Amino acid sequence: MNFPGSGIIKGLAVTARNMAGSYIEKDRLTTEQYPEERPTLPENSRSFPFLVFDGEDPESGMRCTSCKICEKECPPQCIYIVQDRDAAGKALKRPKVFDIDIAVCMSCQICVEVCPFESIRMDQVYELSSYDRFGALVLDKPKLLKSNAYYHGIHPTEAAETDARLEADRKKKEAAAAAKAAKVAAEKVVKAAQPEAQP
Amino acid sequence: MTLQIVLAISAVLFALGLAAALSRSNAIMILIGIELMLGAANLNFIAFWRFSDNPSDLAGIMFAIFAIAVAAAEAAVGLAIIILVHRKIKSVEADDASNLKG
Amino acid sequence: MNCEFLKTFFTDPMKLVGEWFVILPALVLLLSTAAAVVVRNLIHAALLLTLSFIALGITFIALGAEFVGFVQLLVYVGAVAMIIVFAILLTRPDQLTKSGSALSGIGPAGGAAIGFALLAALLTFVFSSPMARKPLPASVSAPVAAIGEALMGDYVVVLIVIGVLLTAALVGAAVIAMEDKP
Amino acid sequence: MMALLDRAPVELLHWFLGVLGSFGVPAWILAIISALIIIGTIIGVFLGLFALTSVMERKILARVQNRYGPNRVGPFGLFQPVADGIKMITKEDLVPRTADWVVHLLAPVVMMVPALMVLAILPYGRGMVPAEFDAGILYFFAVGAGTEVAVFMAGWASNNKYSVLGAMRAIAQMISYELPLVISAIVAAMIAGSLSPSAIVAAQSGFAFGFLPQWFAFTPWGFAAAFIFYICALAESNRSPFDLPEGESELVAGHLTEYSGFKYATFFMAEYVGMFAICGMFVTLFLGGWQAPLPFLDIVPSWCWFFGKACFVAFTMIWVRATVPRLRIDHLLAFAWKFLLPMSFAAFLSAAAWHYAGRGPLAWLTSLAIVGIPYLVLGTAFTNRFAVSRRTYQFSE
Repeated sequence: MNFPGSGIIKGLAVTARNMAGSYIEKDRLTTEQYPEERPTLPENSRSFPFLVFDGEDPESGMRCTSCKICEKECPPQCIYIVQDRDAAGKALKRPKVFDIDIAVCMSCQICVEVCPFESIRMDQVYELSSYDRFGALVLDKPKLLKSNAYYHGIHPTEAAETDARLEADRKKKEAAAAAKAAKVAAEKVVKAAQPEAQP
Repeated sequence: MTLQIVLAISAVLFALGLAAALSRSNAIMILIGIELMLGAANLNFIAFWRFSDNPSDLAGIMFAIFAIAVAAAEAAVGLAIIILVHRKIKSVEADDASNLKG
Repeated sequence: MNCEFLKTFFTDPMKLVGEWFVILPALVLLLSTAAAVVVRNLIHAALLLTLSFIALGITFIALGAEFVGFVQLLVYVGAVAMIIVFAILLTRPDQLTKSGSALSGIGPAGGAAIGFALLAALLTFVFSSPMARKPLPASVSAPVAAIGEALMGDYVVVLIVIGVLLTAALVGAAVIAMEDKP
Repeated sequence: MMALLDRAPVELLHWFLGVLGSFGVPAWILAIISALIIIGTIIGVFLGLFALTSVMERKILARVQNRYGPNRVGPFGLFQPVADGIKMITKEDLVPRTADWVVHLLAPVVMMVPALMVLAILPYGRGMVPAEFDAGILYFFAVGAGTEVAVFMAGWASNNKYSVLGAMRAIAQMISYELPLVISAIVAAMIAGSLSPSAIVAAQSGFAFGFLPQWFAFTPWGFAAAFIFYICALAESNRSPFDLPEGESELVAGHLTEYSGFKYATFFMAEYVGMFAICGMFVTLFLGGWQAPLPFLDIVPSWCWFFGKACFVAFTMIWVRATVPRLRIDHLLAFAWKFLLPMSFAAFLSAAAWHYAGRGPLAWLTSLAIVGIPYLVLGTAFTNRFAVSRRTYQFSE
């Protein structure tokens, strides 16, 4: 049927179908009722960096060694690190202060890529808005440190890869140490054997 | 209330319309003055109908209705002419449109 | 304010309302018209004129001519006032330099003088005529059906002529105001 | 019982006045009180309907677009108008420095007054007409003409080019669409033989074959006139697809650009009340007013039918808004003058033919032919004219 005005009637039918359909088929409604319904974030979504620690205690399990590579690489320079020193003034391999200004951070993930110790990683938290610019948007060490288990919770694949790599590194190191130890032991054995060979 | 009051009102209205038509040089204001005078005339028609002895004779009302229709036509054509004149001579002053050549 | 007025007010207020129902819109009518004539700003003049058209329509209704009053409102407020406003906007009043000046040879004072002279003459006749002192007859009304029958009966020729006139005016106005095709 | 419910508003008013009268209140004060109660009730009902429509419109539009719409304030979002009202009232009321502030202030008032005044003549139910005028239809359109003045005042006083352009467009649109609107209303008045709304409703009473309501919309000429009236009603109340005076893509918000706060709310309210008034007029003229659609449904109070039908017409307006895109201004005016006006004349002639052919089967055929043939001819011409083709830029030089 094609008479003047038939196009409008077809259009009205389409809108009516959509309106009735939205009450019958729930799939049509794609809106998320946000505060009640939380979005399931894709695994690779990222917001701001955090620091991973191993084990239970944040201080002792901290992977960060205060090498400051991330601080140098950060394009907007939002990372601020002060190395910790012991009573004698000798530098320790851990940060005393580690601040990230997430108001400045642009979530570029360069810090994650350059970190040699797999310590800094991207978080998925998103409800960070606040009226307190410096209290809430500059994250200090206690707020940044999150456990490896949390990391596994948010990025399972990436965390497994990291753990595997760390494990491989550790094994390699152990193997190297073992080889070294074996070499030393062998040398010792050789040294010990020589006097016997030369009576 | 007597017929005098209504007639006086209509006289004042007519005088105001005449004053507007004569003392303003803007062609639109002249047209407005003419409309006011027509309104005053209509008021008289209605008043005479209202105060007549035979209200079932609707001549007054008929005159008013036809006068309104004529006034509407007059306003439409008049304003169309004013717009045309404005387009030609860029003025709506009645004095400026004194040239016979369009 | 006399006692007679107060007495009427408390016993039969509708009688007074009936009179004031005519006089009040008439006062609005005269005041707004006077303002429209005097005011410099053309748009204000047009808006005040609209108010006076409305007041005139209400005066008609108050006088019992309901139908004419509604026609007045419909035609004048809905159409005439709007095309006046349109004409003012299309001719751009802010560019008019001489607004407020009068026709050559008469002048504002002259126009006002002629108006006053006419008013004086009219009022003299109105107040001296014995016919005009006629009191208000009992409430009359013009039923719409009677008006319709009169329009289609006694006045049918006039109606047709008016119809032709309006059509001619419509076409004529459109042709006059039409843009000249190059 | 049902008859009592039908008369309930009137009976309640009479009972109240009777109680007052027994205290010795003079008759003329009673008359004034009665008028005030009626005015208050009507304004209250229509403002309530406005509040309901403003939220239902958003919900329906949302559902058409597969969204939820407002559902946060109160159950199902029904208290959204309250939140909107609080927002509107607490917003700063801005007046541009170069605006003509008196006219700027008066414009919303002038807009609101006719919108409320036209409610006086609608027959809301059996014997429920606030003001019985002999020329009620004429009153409706005469008073309704006041909105044009308000739109012009708003647009010009804002001293903003978008406002002036929007106002000029709105006035051109309203004047153009008023003609077919009035003519199609006159068609109904002509067949009913009266300009009084209650007489027009009475003329649509009764049922053919015992179940078919004899509403004017169910005759060929009546359907054509109702169709024209409906389109013109959309244009008169500045609703989509004829909302281009407020077309935000080209004119910001038209004549409402410089309005905020309570003045804007007044405009908004007036527009919705005006829309409901014209829906009520549509129901009165073509959908049988307060009469039930089927004989056995007569037990439902008549005023329920009136408001139900008006709400249904308002719903279809929202539905059309959700469907049809906005017209271009030259198409809009061409549509009014070259399609609707000839069609309304055709409906007029068709109604005359219906009357003189005896309102029987022959009348059906002739009146159908008189409206059908012009519709097909004009409609085809217009479809071809509006068909999307190569873009031409008429004003490019």
